[in-house]
Amino acid sequence: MLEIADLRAGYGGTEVLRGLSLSVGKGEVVAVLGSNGVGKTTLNKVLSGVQPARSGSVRFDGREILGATARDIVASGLIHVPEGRKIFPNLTILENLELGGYCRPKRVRAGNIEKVFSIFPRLKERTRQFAGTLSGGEQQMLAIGRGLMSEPKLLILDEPSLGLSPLLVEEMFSLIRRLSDDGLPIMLVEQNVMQSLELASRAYILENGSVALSGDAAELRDNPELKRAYLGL
Amino acid sequence: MYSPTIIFEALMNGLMLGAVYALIALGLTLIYGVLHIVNFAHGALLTVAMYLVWLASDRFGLDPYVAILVVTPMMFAIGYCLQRFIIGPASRGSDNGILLATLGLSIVIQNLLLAGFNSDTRTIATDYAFEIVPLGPLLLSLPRVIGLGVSVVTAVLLWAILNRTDIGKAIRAVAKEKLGASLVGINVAHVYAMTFAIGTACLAIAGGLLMPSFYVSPTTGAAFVLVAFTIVVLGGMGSIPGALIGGLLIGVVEAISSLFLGDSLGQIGIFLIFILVLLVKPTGLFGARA
Amino acid sequence: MTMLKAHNLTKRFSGLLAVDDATIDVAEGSITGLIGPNGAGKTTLFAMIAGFLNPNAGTVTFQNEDITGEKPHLRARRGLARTFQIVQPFAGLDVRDNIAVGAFLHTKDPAEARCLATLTAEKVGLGHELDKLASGLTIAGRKRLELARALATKPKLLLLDEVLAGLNPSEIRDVLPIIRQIREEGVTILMIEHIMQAVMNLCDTVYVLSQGKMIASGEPRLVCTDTAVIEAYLGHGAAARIKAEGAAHA
Amino acid sequence: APGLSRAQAPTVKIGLLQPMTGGFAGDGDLARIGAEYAIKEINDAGGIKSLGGAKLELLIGDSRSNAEAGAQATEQLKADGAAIVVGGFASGISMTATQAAARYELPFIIDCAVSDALMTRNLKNVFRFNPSFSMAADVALKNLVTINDASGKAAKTVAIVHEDGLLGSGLAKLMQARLPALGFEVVEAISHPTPARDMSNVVLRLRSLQPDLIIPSHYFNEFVLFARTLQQQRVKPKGGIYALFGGAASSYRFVKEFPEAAEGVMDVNHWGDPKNPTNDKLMQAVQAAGKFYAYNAPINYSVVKVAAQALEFAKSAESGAIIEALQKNEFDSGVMPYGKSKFDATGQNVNALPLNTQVQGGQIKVIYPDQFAQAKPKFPANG
Amino acid sequence: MKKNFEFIAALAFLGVVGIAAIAGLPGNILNLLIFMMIIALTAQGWNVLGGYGGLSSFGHAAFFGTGAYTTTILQTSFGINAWVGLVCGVILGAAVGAMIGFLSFRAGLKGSYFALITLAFAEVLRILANSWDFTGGAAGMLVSINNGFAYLQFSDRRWFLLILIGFVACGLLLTRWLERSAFGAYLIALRENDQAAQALGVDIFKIKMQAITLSAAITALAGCLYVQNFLFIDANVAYGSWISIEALFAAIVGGAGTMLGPLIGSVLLLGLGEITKSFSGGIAGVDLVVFGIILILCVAFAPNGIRGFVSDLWYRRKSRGKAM
Ligand SMILES: Nc1ncnc2c1ncn2[C@@H]1O[C@H](COP(=O)(O)OP(=O)(O)OP(=O)(O)O)[C@@H](O)[C@H]1O
Ligand SMILES: Nc1ncnc2c1ncn2[C@@H]1O[C@H](COP(=O)(O)OP(=O)(O)OP(=O)(O)O)[C@@H](O)[C@H]1O
Ligand SMILES: CC(C)C[C@H](N)C(=O)O
Ligand SMILES: [Mg+2]
Ligand SMILES: [Mg+2]
Repeated sequence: MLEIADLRAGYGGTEVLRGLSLSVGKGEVVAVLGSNGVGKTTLNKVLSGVQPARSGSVRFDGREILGATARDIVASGLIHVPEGRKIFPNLTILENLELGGYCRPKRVRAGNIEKVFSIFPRLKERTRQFAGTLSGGEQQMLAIGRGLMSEPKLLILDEPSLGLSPLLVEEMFSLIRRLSDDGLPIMLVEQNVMQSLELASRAYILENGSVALSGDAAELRDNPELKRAYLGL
Repeated sequence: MYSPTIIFEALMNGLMLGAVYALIALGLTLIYGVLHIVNFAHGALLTVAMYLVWLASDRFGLDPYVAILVVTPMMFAIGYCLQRFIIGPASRGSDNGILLATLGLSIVIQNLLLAGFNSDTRTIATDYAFEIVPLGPLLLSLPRVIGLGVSVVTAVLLWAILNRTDIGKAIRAVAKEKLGASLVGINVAHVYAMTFAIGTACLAIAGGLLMPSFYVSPTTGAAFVLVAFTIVVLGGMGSIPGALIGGLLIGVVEAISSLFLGDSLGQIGIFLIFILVLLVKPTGLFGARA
Repeated sequence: MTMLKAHNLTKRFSGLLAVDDATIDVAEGSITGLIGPNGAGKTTLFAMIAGFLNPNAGTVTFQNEDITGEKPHLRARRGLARTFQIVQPFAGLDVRDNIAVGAFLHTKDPAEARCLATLTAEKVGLGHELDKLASGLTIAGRKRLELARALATKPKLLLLDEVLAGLNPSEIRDVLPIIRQIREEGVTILMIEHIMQAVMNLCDTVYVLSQGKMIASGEPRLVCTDTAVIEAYLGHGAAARIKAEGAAHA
Repeated sequence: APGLSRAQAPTVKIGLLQPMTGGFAGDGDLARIGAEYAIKEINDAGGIKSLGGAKLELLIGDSRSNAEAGAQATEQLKADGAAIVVGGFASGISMTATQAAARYELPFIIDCAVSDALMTRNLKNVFRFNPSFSMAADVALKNLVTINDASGKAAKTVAIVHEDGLLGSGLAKLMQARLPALGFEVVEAISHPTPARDMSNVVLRLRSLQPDLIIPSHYFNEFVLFARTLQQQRVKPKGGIYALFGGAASSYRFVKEFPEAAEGVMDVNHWGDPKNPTNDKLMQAVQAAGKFYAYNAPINYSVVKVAAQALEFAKSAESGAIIEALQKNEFDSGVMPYGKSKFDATGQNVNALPLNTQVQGGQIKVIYPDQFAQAKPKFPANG
Repeated sequence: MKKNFEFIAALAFLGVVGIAAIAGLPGNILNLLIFMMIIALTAQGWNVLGGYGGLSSFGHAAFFGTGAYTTTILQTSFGINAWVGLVCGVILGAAVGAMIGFLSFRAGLKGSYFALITLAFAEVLRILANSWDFTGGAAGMLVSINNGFAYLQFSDRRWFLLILIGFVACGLLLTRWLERSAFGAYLIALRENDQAAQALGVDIFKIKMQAITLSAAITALAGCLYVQNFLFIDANVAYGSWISIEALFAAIVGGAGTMLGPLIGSVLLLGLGEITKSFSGGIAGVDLVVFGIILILCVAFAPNGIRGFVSDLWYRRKSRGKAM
């Protein structure tokens, strides 16, 4: 589905991604882990076309998308739900969702909105509320809902559990599982290492701008090196 | 001191002139709402619009009101290109950058007009410029009555565009959340340019409404800029209904205070209101929720 | 002795009752936790304690002085420092200068302030990034910066709003001793946190806020077994995990 | 060889300070046409004879329609070697520009700025070719009384409408002081800013005051706006409009573009002697340049002529000598109806004289004083 | 270290200008330099508030004009000595600054709101000055010509330029102090993030008040000196928006919030204006078109002002040097 090879990117004088390669297959949940500032968000931004790369290749659904515009990438179905939600605070929930389908024909919009509402009934209750007044958890739901409006073929979630209460974190992970059970491939970037590894089929550990460790999620969970480095155990 | 008729007439005059102010402020407030910066080139662009209307009338014999139909798309295109190819790239979104870029642009535009048209004032003579609509004892100038009508319609249209269409929603979205907008496939640079374009297109309408009773010279637009800013603040930065109501209000304030204080000192009324609003309710009458 | 008494605080945002008659007491020398669901009003409560918002009702008492209407900077001078959940670095300044702004509270000498800033940075693990612009720091770096800046004001009471959010487990493990160390040096701490592992590890007392109301308080382990807290906040999975961990530790 | 010596005939530079950009640029344009015409005439006639046939070269300084740039442009003219500067146009600009010239004792002849204050500063390098405010007011009032008396005192009440700058405010003060003694009641003096966005409130006030006569004073655009608004609001004072330095009332542009609004308007203003054939030629030159004739052209034509004569008398391009020449001699006044120009101790041309014009049948006709008059006044204009 | 170098370089530049002036420069160059220094001083004033404090004012004319009118009125209507007039002008300008600051900061205005309210205050003052009698109304006021040090007028304008250079150097000294002091740190902190600054014990209201007062005082000083040079003032010159714009332009183009920015900016802008004047080719306006285009190019390629541009270049060269 997604094939990244030898990707390099950075800001100004500093290189953040230094030859990173990874892949996500059909129907998979792939966790991408790594300490703060290792470049996970940067990777996501490069994938979604809002941050230029320096070299490398990104193939999505059989097409090279490196260098394509954000719009084309969204149109092709690679959807990125960003870190920090980035919903439109001055628009209502409904309008947020409508804009989620900006790149899709208008006639499918109503149907898609219904789908999102069936996943997040809580959003349906307050379609006219301004998104900025939602609680953190609701905002995260809206962000994902908005992503679903673009009819993703692959969903990238950047720290969806950040700042959520334990209860909501749990809800979030079960939601991700549900989406994946429906056949949607997901690339999950998380700090919540343990729960992510429980959910994912495979995982990549980034270090220094490239993949340091990768493999089957269950195996990684038991990897002593990982435990020491990333779980603080 | 004045008869009620005169006061009432001043009021009506204020309303009608205020409507044209509102139209100029509409563009400004729209641009402010997205770019978050006061567009100093707005006055110069108004002048451009007025010249285009004048050209259409002088060279092609178009009635100024008909010319609006031609000039609006032109101004739209000009606005689009300016933001997309000059202001945007030059300022890279920084506040100071936009400020200087628009200031620089206004210098360029004003002096290009001067070089192209020299400084002679141009006017359009129409049959109806001196028509009046008698309303009881009131004599309302026909062009101004038309101005009022067109301004209100334009404001409503604009409001509908912003609230009912995808591009309108995209404009509002981009105003607050650029990254989020890119990630749903909105081309931010395009939306910026569209906003600027729509704001600039409003000036075409304002220009068309002004020309039958006003004149244009390379510096004409400048006289309207400060009032337009006042209206934008009064109405609440970024608010469409605010710009309309603020415009009407400022028109009335100007009319009444110049009736009583004289035109020179009367201008103070505008600024005092401006200061008062800023001090007491800086978000303006229709300011966006915090 | 009770260092901070925030009693019966209420805050309304045009229609929305964000904090509803909430009371919290912080004992001197303690680490007190404040947990609760998203949108419960924790940050709002903090803002009232630090003076950034005026409560609609209730009083804030710091070291036995009523400071309810006092401006934030005056509270800071009393020794009440806060960090922000949404980090607020001075983006255009480097790390040292960021922290020095805090240090200027006690010295007007630039050299001394800078020196203190360097020391503080080292304490929170930013020693090697002193010359980096704050805007170039990662989230973890910024959280540390928040902490360092607050520390540089030499506070008596430190309010920490989710300083651990966004850090991975090993980073959290690195920060915990720093917080403990701060307490050892005589600073009382009140912290908002969703990372239960940290709350359980650090706090002497926990308060639970839900929909603006204080629904429970007490020793962390006890609070976590409270059904209302589990319903509103923890969820059964987390509760079970905490219980299991507790058992493992025991 | 003679050819060579001719080529090497020295040139003398005359600075023309005018607003070439900004709000008054139209005036600057006309002034330049007049000045260039004069320069050409002089050079074609063999240059400055007392300086060995020195040719004149015109340096143009752009005052950008503001006082400060005016001063800077004057400095620049000096630096570029101007021996004498003429122009200034607006009173405010002339104020700072002459001040700047004073530093170098650079002779400066003001073309048409009227403020009295300009000549009260004891600057010995500064001369004014045109009539001052109070001189013009004298003429204006005298003529007004004559006309009004002849009509059986048709006008009793007067409203003054003026711009709030140096030009208009000065006029208002003067008129308010002197009209009552002449039997007129000043019902109101209304000021407005330049540029003005709207005149309807001014006109509304006039409508409620119902004056017999309106005395306006402002620059071109405002006059046009004012006259059009009067027309639109159907305000027609019985006596009509009697402008004092009313920007547009003495401009063919206004007359041609708004014949209806212009008809009957009287003005006391700078104006070329209609009986002087050169004036007609100037008018043609202006038309050939695609412009409309107004006073800036004849007055700058004439002031350059005066400057040239001063050089002729001075026999030198030295500041001191030129100033002395200007102080001591009488000059031909070009196409202006001043007779012999003579500068008094303050530097004012004592013989300067404005003309009283009226728009009649789409033409600007001189109606007073009699020796220049082309037509009889029609008064009351709307009687 | 580098700041020191900059400071010394700037002083050296001013020194060279001064020496060149004494050695003899043509009048128009002298005039240009005088004007550059006046604008530099105005911009230095603006920079304290707008550059370091991040409170961009569009109405510094309010201070400039107050300084100018005060000293003019004192001299012409009360026969007071020019130097005393200057001190009073500065004090009154600072007072106007404090008043505007008090009102706007208490209302919590910042960003474009602050920019617009300052603009409005300046306009109100302009309209009033244009209609009041004691400011000479629309006719403006003239300072009578009296040469001599006591009158702060010089038949030889080199002296005036030297005095101006002295003031600009003081401005530099002041900025240098600002960059190192606690006050400066607080000012910058509230520019970057006023919430965070408050949390760290910064009395942001007080700091803003001090900043606007200082800023207004410097700009008022420039206004006083302006009058001593032009000897004429009217409402449009004193309170017109051109001076506000020029102050902000010079500071931002040079580099807002930097010690050298205002000086670099004013030298560059006015110098550029002078140079482009020769481009007109006989068509009015063409020179200003060129000026405007160069300005836009400046914005495009030196987004942090010329001072920022130079340091970027410097940085880039250094880092490239390291890489190789
Ligand atoms: N806009 C930017 N300009 C300069 N440097 C940046 C920018 N954004 C990120 N960086 C730097 O790039 C590096 C990678 O950042 P990134 O946000 O991709 O990390 P991350 O892995 O997502 O971290 P986190 O877990 O904190 O979200 C960091 O060192 C960060 O400081
Ligand atoms: N300035 C404000 N205006 C209006 N509503 C506000 C404002 N600040 C907070 N709120 C609302 O008050 C409620 C409490 O917010 P608060 O930030 O205190 O929650 P919290 O407990 O800190 O949540 P989280 O754990 O997600 O940070 C929320 O519903 C929020 O939307
Ligand atoms: C209309 C003109 C006679 C005005 C004159 N030049 C002045 O400004 O003083
Ligand atoms: Mg990240
Ligand atoms: Mg919170």
